[in-house]
Amino acid sequence: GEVTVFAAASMKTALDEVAKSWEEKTGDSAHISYAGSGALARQIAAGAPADIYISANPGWMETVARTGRVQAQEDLLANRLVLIAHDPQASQVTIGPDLDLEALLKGGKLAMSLVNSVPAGQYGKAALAHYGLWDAIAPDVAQADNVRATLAMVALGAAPYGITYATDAVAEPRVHVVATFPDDSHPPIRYPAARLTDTEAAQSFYEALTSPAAAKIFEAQGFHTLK
Amino acid sequence: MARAADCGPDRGARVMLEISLRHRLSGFTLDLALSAPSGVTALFGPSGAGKTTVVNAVAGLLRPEQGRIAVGGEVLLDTGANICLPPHKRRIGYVFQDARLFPHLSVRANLLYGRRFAPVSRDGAEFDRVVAMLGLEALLERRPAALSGGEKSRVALGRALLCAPRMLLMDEPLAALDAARKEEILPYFERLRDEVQLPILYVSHAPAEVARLATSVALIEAGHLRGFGPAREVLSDPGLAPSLGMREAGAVISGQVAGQEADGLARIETAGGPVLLPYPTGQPGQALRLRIHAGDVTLARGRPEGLSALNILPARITQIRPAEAPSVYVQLALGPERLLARLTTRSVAALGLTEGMECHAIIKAMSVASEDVLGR
Amino acid sequence: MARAADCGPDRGARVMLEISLRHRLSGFTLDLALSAPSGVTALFGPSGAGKTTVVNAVAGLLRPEQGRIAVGGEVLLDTGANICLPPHKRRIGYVFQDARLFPHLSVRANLLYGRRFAPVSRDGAEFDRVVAMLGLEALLERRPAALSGGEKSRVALGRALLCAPRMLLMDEPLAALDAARKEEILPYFERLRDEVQLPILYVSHAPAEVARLATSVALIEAGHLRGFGPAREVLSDPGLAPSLGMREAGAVISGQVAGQEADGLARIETAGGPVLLPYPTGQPGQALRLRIHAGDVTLARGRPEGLSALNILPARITQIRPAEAPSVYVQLALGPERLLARLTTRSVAALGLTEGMECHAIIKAMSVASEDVLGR
Amino acid sequence: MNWLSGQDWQAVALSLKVAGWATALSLPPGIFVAYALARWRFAGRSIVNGLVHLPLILPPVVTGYLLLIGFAPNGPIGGALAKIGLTLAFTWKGAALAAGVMAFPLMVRAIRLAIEAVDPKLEEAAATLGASRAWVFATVTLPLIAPGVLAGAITAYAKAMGEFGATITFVSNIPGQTQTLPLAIYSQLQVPGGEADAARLVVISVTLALGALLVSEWLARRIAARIAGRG
Amino acid sequence: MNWLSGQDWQAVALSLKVAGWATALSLPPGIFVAYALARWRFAGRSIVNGLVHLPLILPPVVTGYLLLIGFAPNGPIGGALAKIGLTLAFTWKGAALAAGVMAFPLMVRAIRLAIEAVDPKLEEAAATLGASRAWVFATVTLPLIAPGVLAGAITAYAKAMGEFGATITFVSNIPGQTQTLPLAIYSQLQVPGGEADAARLVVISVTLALGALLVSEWLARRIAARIAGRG
Ligand SMILES: Nc1ncnc2c1ncn2[C@@H]1O[C@H](COP(=O)(O)OP(=O)(O)OP(=O)(O)O)[C@@H](O)[C@H]1O
Ligand SMILES: Nc1ncnc2c1ncn2[C@@H]1O[C@H](COP(=O)(O)OP(=O)(O)OP(=O)(O)O)[C@@H](O)[C@H]1O
Ligand code: MOO
Ligand SMILES: [Mg+2]
Ligand SMILES: [Mg+2]
Repeated sequence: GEVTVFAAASMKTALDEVAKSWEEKTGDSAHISYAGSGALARQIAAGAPADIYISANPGWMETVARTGRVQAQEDLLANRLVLIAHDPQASQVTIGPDLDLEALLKGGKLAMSLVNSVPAGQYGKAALAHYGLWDAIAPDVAQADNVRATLAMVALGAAPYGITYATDAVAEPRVHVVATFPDDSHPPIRYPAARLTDTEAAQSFYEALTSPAAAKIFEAQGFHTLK
Repeated sequence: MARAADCGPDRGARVMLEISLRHRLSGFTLDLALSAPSGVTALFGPSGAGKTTVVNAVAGLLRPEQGRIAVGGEVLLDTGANICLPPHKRRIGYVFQDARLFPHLSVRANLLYGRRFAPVSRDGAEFDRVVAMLGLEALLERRPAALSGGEKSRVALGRALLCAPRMLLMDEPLAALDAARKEEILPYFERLRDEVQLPILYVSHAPAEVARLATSVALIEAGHLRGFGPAREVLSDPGLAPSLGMREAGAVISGQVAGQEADGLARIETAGGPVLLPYPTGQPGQALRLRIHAGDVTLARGRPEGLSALNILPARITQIRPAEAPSVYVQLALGPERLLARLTTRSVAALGLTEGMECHAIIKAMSVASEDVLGR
Repeated sequence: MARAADCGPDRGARVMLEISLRHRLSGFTLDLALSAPSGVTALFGPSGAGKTTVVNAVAGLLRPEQGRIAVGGEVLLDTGANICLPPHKRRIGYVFQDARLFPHLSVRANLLYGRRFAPVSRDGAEFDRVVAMLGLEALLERRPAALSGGEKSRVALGRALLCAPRMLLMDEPLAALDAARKEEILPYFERLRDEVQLPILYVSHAPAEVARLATSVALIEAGHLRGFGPAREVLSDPGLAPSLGMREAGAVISGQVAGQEADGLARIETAGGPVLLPYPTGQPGQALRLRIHAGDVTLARGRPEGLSALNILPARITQIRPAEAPSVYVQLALGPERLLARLTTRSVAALGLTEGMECHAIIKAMSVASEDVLGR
Repeated sequence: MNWLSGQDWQAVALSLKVAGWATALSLPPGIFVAYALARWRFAGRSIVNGLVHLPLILPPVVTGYLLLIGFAPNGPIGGALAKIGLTLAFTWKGAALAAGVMAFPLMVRAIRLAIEAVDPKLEEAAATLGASRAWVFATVTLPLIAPGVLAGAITAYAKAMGEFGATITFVSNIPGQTQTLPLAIYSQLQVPGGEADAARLVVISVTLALGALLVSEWLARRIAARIAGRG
Repeated sequence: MNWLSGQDWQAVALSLKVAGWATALSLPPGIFVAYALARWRFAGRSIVNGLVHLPLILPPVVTGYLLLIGFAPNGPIGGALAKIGLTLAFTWKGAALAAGVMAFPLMVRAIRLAIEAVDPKLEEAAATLGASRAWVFATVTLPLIAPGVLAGAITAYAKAMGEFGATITFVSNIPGQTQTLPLAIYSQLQVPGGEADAARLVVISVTLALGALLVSEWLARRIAARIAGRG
């Protein structure tokens, strides 16, 4: 059988691997469409032939849920937020109300994802606001349209520091994690998954997502599995 | 229509072309009406007089504010009745003042462009004949951009001739051509006029061409008709002569080919007596017209002897009209025909010429150039 | 250069214009050399002969494969020495065969386009004079697209005249104009030639214009020089006459204005005797040239009487050459001047004319049109 | 060739198909609209002109979103089309539609400029020779604007090869079905360290489009040379 | 006006500034490159032609990424520019650069088509009247291609108003500094239920671009009428 998966673009590395091992095991094939969670949610609402939806944002899962197509749904993964630096010599910092981000930036920009729309940006803004840092730093924040672009800015040195998911930082050798945001500084970072059809392949893939083999792959990429 | 009829020539003759136009352009108003019999209607007049504007209206490229145009009885335009045939339904071959060749087509394809729409499918012979007459054989595969000025105008001419039109509009078709080439093309126009009976509206600045071809002549100035009528009347009208250009005033007399003499001279019988011309003019019995420039006519009281001029015709002076000083136009009657002579006032005085007097008109055979022998 | 000199006219006269060209186009090869004295050099020849190509080379718009062009001693092009001045450095006013007006500029701006580059800043009077001569006053604020054919060519002419060039190239500048308008413009060209001493290369199909203006005439056929020399020689050469067109062959004789007679006739002294003309010709003492069409000359053995023709000049027959049958060209000597007459063989036989014989040449005053009186 | 994965090859093939169809299908309406805008004076001319330019003005994502709303299986147009068996959403046909829509203003602009440069006097001349309007268009106007049509088509093709935003929003990013080269490049850029893979795809994309560009330039020059009488 | 937030107004103002500068600054090089491509035969002509088209062919994200590499403060060009005090990355100037680069091929295409339609015989005529090449260009060629230049500029302007991918990748989305209308619209669309806010911005964006379009059409018609002798 075949399965079509709509998944948040930031999951590509891990999910490709999960899909590959599932394909090898079952002989079925998976087509995965990676794009922004929002775009995918709208497409599903518009009738896209997706069997599985994996969102990086619980909000968009609600949009999909309202279509009535969801057969099964659960929070698949969790992630953490980190502060990354371009300079390998950059020293570790402690996230807290006393963090002097402006001093760290030395006039440069803090790279984030869109703080009002892309989940990584929303979480980051919430965390900075939690410590009362947001208002001061807001003018110096450069918002990219997705996490990978945020990462690229720091990797290229266009921005000295950035805020991304831990999973992104893991895979990029040109950035260095200088701090991890405490979990209580922002709403929990969740990746909900939903099964939208009842085909055998869809059920099989949906189950494979929560299999121990998949968990290993996800964790190797820095995700927390929730099961 | 009443207005148009007013200035129609040969009021009895069948009207072939009826034009009545009123159109304003910024700073220029066209307002004229004429109805012409079949044959060539020449539009003559200074630069900017409105000739091209009239022709464009006939072709359907300009829709006048008011007007009526009919060819051979068929109405092409009648603003009153809200009739306006689009250009492609008018079947009118138009030789534009600027050549307007299709730059992306070869000369051959340009020439053949109208063939597809011709109601009768023309045979290849017609194509070959036109190409040969216009000397286009070597150019057929060329593109218009690489043609000389005269070559372009020849192709444009051929293109219009080959579309099998029911009427031809020609806006100075020969202006860019040399005398020899004109000499080859003019007889073809005459054949179209006489044999094919194709109505032709012909714009030209060259009085020689007009005299040779025109059945009717319309003299246009500043958008209005200054004169209109049969060619012979307009061209021998001393009042209109200045408009035609000093060298060019002259009358047209009719004749009939009597035959060719042993030494090669052609003998034409006219109402004024026989006229000898130094080139073949056609079969015996054929009707033709001779255009005699006013400047080429010499007068003598008695019959002169020992002169190289061959044509000495008895005539009677009907009118003496002052022209630009110190010269006069003398109109002569040769039987029913009229001849125009231009003399100095001194000669008129020296010879004591007066109206009603009998005299002799001397015309050199050589001064009637073959281009002044008109096909009928 | 050797080749160019070979066919130069007046080998003694100062060479003003030197042209030697070799250029191949697909199916057409231009290969000619001439060096002309100051004045107007006319290029004459059938459609497609290569006239425009020569003019383009002089303007710098065509770079010939081989060639040398010099004006007044300054070398514009020498492919041997790898010299090729760009067009804008040549300071040559070019009246194109197609008008090539700038469509985005008003007539006024078109006329003034070259002024900025003129080495001497022309005064407004010059502008007004040219505008008046060309009758452009009412058109100054118009755009070229709304002009008639003749209006366009007049603007193009004015534009070239007003750029203060050191040489003029004119490619059939008057072809689209009526006789009256030509009559207004030609004297201006003569003034440019005589007073301003501007060298002019003049392409025309009209022998009358050529005869009137040209100092030298080059007859071009199929890219080669068929004849070249001073205008009077080329135009009275019976061998070249057919190329000029039947009506148009004729000689040019020199004369001097003697004065105006009481009845308005002008008296011109020529080597053959006095000639009377029916219009003003200039101040007493002024040199001028008369062009006499071969067809307009009548011959008589004795001195004829009672004839309206005023000019009866004693002459001697120098040559009788067959022309198109049944006619001959008779070359006459009027003292040192040559005259050409075209007669029928019958007249020659009837009068018993032979070479060397004395006779009288009869020229109607009226048949020498004012356009045939040439400014020097 | 192990230089490109099977999925990459799919993307190349798909891109060529999508860009080709997008260009080919938008050419006739492109010529028609360009002609209407250049030559006709009709009410609503500005509206048509604005509509044509819309995909240029809007962020591509918005265009994609509007297409999604209109052409989704349960959208107004998509529903109607589904009845005749044509599914656009989430298929390569939809990708071609998106690319065509995005490229349309570029095509119309080029063709319109070319039409405006044609001398109406030549069309008049053809009419006097008996040619109907349609025939004049086919035998005079169209050949004369051929270089402009070619320029428009190739610009549209290039744009279609590069279209990303509207495509991913409208038809999603399904490998083998809607994943064109730009989408594949985007996907690669989502993978840490995927730059090298992305670069390979960029090279292919650029090569294909530049190849088409060169061919079209050469064709246009030949046409121009013929018209100038050198051909 | 409470219909638009202050940030929205900022985006409007910024978009106008960015699109205006992008168009104005790319116009002179656009004309130059178009002229060179249309009239000169030089080695590397195809390369230049290809380079010009590159932003059309590449996914905008890639263009933005390449700009980021080149013009980042520590990038090769960005470093040099920083020394003369010009910072492009993360500033509106960078946004203008991105928009200009993306719009450049459209501008060049339009102008080039217009130049190719100019009859060289008119330029020759100007030269015989004494005008140098530069003067001929300024007084004959340029006025004759004005409608094409206008068309190119307005197409570029429309594209600049809508540019998203390259802009956000190169200069990111900094409200008040680099957040142009398309970026604002995009942000809104990423929020569930943000469609209504996005729609408002779309209306503004379309209005602004269509206004410019109408003005340019009107101007172009006036120019054409003058040339046709009706003005
Ligand atoms: N680009 C070209 N390629 C091939 N032949 C050409 C090209 N341009 C001109 N010719 C040919 O060269 C010849 C001379 O052309 P040119 O324009 O000089 O003639 P012309 O004497 O001015 O004729 P006209 O009196 O008709 O204007 C013509 O036969 C023409 O067809
Ligand atoms: N669109 C226009 N707007 C204003 N005036 C115009 C327009 N078109 C032509 N004219 C004027 O109308 C008059 C007649 O033009 P037309 O072309 O009919 O003249 P023509 O008799 O053919 O002259 P030519 O012998 O010079 O070709 C001219 O004065 C011309 O300037
Ligand atoms: O061409 Mo884009 O998708 O506006 O950046
Ligand atoms: Mg006219
Ligand atoms: Mg010529």
